[in-house]
Amino acid sequence: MNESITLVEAVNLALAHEMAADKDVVLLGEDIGVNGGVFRATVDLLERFGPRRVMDTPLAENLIAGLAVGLSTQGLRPVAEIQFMGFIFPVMEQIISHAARMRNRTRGRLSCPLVVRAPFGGGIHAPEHHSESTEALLAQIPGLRVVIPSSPARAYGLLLAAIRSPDPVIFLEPKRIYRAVKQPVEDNGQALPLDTCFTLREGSDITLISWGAMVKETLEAADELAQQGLSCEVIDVATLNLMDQDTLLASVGKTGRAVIVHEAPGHGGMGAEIAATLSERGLLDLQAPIARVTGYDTVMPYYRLEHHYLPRAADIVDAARQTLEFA
Amino acid sequence: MNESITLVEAVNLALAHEMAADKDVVLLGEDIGVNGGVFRATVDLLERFGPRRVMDTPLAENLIAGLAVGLSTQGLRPVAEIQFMGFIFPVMEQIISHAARMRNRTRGRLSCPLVVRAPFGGGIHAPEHHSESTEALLAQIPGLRVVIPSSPARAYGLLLAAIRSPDPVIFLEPKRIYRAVKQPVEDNGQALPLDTCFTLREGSDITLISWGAMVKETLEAADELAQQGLSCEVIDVATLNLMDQDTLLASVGKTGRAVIVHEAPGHGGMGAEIAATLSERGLLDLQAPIARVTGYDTVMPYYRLEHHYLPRAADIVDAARQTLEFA
Amino acid sequence: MTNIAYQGEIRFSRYLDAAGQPVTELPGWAESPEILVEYYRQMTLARQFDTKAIALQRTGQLGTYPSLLGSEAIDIPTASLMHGEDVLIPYYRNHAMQVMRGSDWRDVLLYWGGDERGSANPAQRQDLPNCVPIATQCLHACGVATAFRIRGEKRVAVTLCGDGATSKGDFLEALNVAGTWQLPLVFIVNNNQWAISVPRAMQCGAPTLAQKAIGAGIRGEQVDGNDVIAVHEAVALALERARGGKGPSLIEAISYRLSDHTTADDATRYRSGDELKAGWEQEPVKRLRNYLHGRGWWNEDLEQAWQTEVSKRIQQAVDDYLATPVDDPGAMFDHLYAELPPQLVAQRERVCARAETRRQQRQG
Amino acid sequence: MTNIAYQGEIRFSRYLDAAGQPVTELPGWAESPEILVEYYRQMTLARQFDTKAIALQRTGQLGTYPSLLGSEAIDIPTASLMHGEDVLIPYYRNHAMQVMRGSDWRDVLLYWGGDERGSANPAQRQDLPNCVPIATQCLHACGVATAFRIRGEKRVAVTLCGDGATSKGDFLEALNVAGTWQLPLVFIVNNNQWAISVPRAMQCGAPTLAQKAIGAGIRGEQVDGNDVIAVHEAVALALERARGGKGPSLIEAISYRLSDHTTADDATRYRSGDELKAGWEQEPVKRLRNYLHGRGWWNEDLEQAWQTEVSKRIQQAVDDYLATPVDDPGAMFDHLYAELPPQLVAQRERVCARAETRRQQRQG
Ligand SMILES: Cc1ncc(C[n+]2csc(CCOP(=O)(O)OP(=O)(O)O)c2C)c(N)n1
Ligand SMILES: Cc1ncc(C[n+]2csc(CCOP(=O)(O)OP(=O)(O)O)c2C)c(N)n1
Ligand SMILES: [Mg+2]
Ligand SMILES: [Mg+2]
Repeated sequence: MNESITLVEAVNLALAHEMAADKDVVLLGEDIGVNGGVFRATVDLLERFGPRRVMDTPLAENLIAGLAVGLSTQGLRPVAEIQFMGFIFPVMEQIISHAARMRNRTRGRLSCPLVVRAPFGGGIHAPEHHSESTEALLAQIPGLRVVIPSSPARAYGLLLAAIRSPDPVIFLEPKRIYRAVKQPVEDNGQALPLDTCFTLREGSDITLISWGAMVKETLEAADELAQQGLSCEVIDVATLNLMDQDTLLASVGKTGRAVIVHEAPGHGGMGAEIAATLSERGLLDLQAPIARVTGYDTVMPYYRLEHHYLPRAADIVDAARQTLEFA
Repeated sequence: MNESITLVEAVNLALAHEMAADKDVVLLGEDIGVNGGVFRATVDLLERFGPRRVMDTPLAENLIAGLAVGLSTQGLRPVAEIQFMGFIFPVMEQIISHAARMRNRTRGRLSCPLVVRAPFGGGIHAPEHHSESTEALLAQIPGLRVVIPSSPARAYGLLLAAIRSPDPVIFLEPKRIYRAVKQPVEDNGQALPLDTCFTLREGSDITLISWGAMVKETLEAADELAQQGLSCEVIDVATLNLMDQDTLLASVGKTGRAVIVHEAPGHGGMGAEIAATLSERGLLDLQAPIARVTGYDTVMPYYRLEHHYLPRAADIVDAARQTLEFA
Repeated sequence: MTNIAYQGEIRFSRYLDAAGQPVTELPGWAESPEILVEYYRQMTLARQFDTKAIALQRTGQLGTYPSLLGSEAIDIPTASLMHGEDVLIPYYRNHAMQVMRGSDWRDVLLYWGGDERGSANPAQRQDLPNCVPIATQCLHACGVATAFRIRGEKRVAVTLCGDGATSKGDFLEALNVAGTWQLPLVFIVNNNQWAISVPRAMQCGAPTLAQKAIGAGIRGEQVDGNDVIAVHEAVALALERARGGKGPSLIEAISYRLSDHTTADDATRYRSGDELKAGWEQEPVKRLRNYLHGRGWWNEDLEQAWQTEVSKRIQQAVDDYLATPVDDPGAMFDHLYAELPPQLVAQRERVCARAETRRQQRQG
Repeated sequence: MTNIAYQGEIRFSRYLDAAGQPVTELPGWAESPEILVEYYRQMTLARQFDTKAIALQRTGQLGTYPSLLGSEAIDIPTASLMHGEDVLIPYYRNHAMQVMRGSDWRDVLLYWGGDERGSANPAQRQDLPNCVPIATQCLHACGVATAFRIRGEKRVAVTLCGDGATSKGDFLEALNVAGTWQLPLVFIVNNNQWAISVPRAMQCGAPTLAQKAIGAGIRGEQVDGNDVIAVHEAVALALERARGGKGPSLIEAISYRLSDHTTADDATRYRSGDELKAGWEQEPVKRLRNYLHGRGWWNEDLEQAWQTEVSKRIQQAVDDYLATPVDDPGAMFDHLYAELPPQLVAQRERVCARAETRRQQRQG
């Protein structure tokens, strides 16, 4: 029988599975060893796989990324944890200038099959810098894949795929739903495809597009709209780079209307890319402007105001209704 | 009489002007002192203003950014040079987590009126990492302004505005046109407005939107299209964050068609934000999908292939024609 | 042919042992009560605040909070020795220092209670606010000190960080530029032996952290960070040198993190009870109290009276904090730029309108 | 009470003076010709290549090129002493090392000629390619060395960087982790006194760069980087220690950048002719030649024959380079990912089609 587990437990399960299956998989990060990670994503792995494969590093994210680059050029499969996405900026030089380029730079002689995991997003009453969503910074970088699960099963399958990917992957974990729901997940080593959207619900009136923790509110909005007699297609984009445009286009081709939902600021967010692409390639199908329901174009506020910052199901319902009412 | 000067000379002129006018303006960076900058943007300034105000730092971009943050909290107006945009990644933590947040974090008690200057873009046969255009990484950050001049006069006026701005500004200099044209620039200390697009040419058939070095090809394309009897409105966005959406919307409201041109990869580039906004707010005006003519979604190739990477006037003409032919 | 191109050492100093007994001749100022009694008051005040803050967090009235327990003997003399016009560039554990320099305990609670106004107190002047991204503040400190140098001011920048922070490039780049430019700057490393769950030995293979100063060409020294006299001596000298144009210093203060990393942490997962017990045996407050008692400068009556006073002050701060209404949601836009840009006006209106709608829905 | 918590020193060593005269007893291997003559051959080969590359750049046949002039005595013994299965993590000035380890001079020209295929030579095995972002390679080296440790392999990672690079956090973080984890790793700093226009003194206030090792708890030493014997001794020891599980070393090799920073630079803007002249007096090739001549291991005839051979080899590389057709524009997509993602197929077609159209337009 498959146990019901949370998203963060699914992350742990996938890491454990792949470490057992492939001795080249190694973990590195801050507090991932004895402590099992500040969110417990790596719990027990040090005990099971030993300190050579589960490495607490000195405190430096740039170091973690640089080590991962070096390790991966030698055929290892490092999975690095950045403790919070708010501390991911120091990895950017290594990831953008090296991990994403090593294969191209050497015309395939070397490559960087590494994974950088980081919890992201708000809503857990965390201190400053612990609630950011800056996926667009990475999802625009050629040579990278950026993958975001929105359920325990997808966390398990996508993380396996990320670790097995011959190319570097940024794997962002929506921490607001780390423990929000449990789901049976079979530890069968089955990876899910990268580069594919997941259609979570089929519908005909409007397409709701989201990823990460906001999938929760998006599904709630779809429920609410269903009660109002409106049929929503709900798509979890899951892989933001390289994105599965075909599924999105096909859906909007069917519904003619779309709302994109994400937690990051709207300006320059990945919603812009999706909206631009859908408008570019599917303009004739569109019966209304594509709406974006996003975080505001402001710094993530401290936690007393964060519930005002985060989009809610009601905001998505409003946007969908306006889109549907567009003449 | 106003001397005709190049864009990089205009940068130098603005720096010299503002250093003379405001003793709080200080410069820091690598090779900006005796050497006058690898592109000569700071030439003679060490001699004129002395080593306390023109500081060659130890070689570390993160240091440069952190120094600028600290200096600016104390009321100085640091203008930092990052030698090439390909080396800007180490500044991201300081700029995103501190410069862009200090005012908000302290509710106005402290602020970071700093400027980070960096030459950007390809086309000068430079080595690896010397030709990137990653303005979208910064233009999506709340609390920052990202400003890009496309002529000597705008370089002078916008840089003055950037230095005088009470908020942090990233000032990106299109190095391909550093010396491409000369223009008379009066050293009158007149700043240009930030947050405003510049309409370089009025037209009625289609709006061509660009910034930086690509404005050159965009104007050439407009010439070419004019010869074909088509009237192009050409807009230099100039400030990518915060963007002047109203001018863009008004233009597209008039022409009904738009092509956005930039050198950075299309996926997740600022063209996406502009296209999404124009489609969102101006869908009814649009008579054709908004086209994007951009760099490819690949790593900037080394110089033997870079001319294949960079968009050309002919590509813009093609895109404009397709847009115009859209039924 | 072999020359010696560099030779140097790092010294460790201590005046009081764990029992509060002098182990060497004390500096003159420590032979009279004024300063040390005041230190004792501030240290116990800080510690009482800490207990209260943790209680607030446990009862859902405060967010994640990093305890200052075990760092009292570092923070108090440092804040006390700084001049008003100096600038403090703290890390996230220096609550008491911020208060001593102008902020209020209420502000500390506001900050950790998720309200930006906790860093807005104008009495803090140009001191920097809490810094969460590890070690980034060390570079700000260099910028601040450079500002003093540019303006020819005799002010000093003082920055603090933890042992973990010394591994991050920012810290090391900061030491380096401070040495190159001979900045008026004091770096204090609160080496409390742990960076969350990572022990000191896993941060660095060198026997001391102070010796990181050597590579930067600056003075480094180690002190017993549980000994307020040793810290005072080191900080006073470092400030004097910096102010006198003699350059920066790095002080490694050896302490012990007596608390969990923050209230979100459970240190029993990764460190032994024995180690913690040993840590308590070294702790700074009791050590100083023993010394004061021995000299007859402090006693139970004074303690009682002081504790009453402390409780009152802290309760006042807590009351002020709890009475502070949540900020207007529009506030998230009001200080993003010097002026609200027209592009953001509609968003500001939207966040306020949505909040208002929800308020009405809740009430209706 | 004051203890000494750390004490240490940095030594500088040299065997041959500027005139090639021994200043101390030489190591045994330097008393016979085999190794030193081979070093001389490689050093002069590298220098000839350098002259040629600059000529190509001046005539528009090569892009910006960083000269290796003045670093021959560092690069050659290091590459020579490394084992085949060791891994080199070079910086952008180590052309000769890359060639000695499997690459070809043609590849060097291709790289600086703007063609990614210059880093694709399979004979380079797992050596890393040129690294342009300063000091970032030092962290790769730590990752490479960690891979050896994880796999229990007796291999060593060797990385190089300049004096300027020692200011960047990456270098310092790398030293720190190497010390903490006792990695099988050798860091070599080519201290050529300049980082473009910034002199050594403006990078760091410490008398040596080698002492940055002290803060990381690793061995550091300084050698005369114009003296091939001193470099050999230091590198051999460091490799042996690393291979034997005795941990990492930092070697600061004092050299002088005899060229402009790159062909895009004009060093006369910022440094004096006198200084350059003094640099030439220390230069490594003449020093070694004098020593070899003195021992009777080298002479004009051998020199002539060797120069002829060198010219031939280099001309061959240049011919190969110039004969290499520009890559297909579609190549910019072919190694971005392991497989061309469907999302990029259309873009790949577009870049090829546009190129083809332009080709036809040019011809038609
Ligand atoms: C750049 C960055 N990475 C990670 C974190 C998460 N984090 C917060 S405190 C901490 C440990 C800091 O340890 P140390 O420097 O010793 O200071 P201490 O908390 O022990 O006083 C970590 C890893 C952070 N705040 N910033
Ligand atoms: C991160 C980064 N910043 C800036 C540059 C531009 N740059 C190239 S070489 C150089 C100076 C390097 O000096 P040094 O480390 O002493 O090495 P050298 O070239 O003297 O051998 C600079 C600033 C770069 N390549 N990377
Ligand atoms: Mg600590
Ligand atoms: Mg150098």
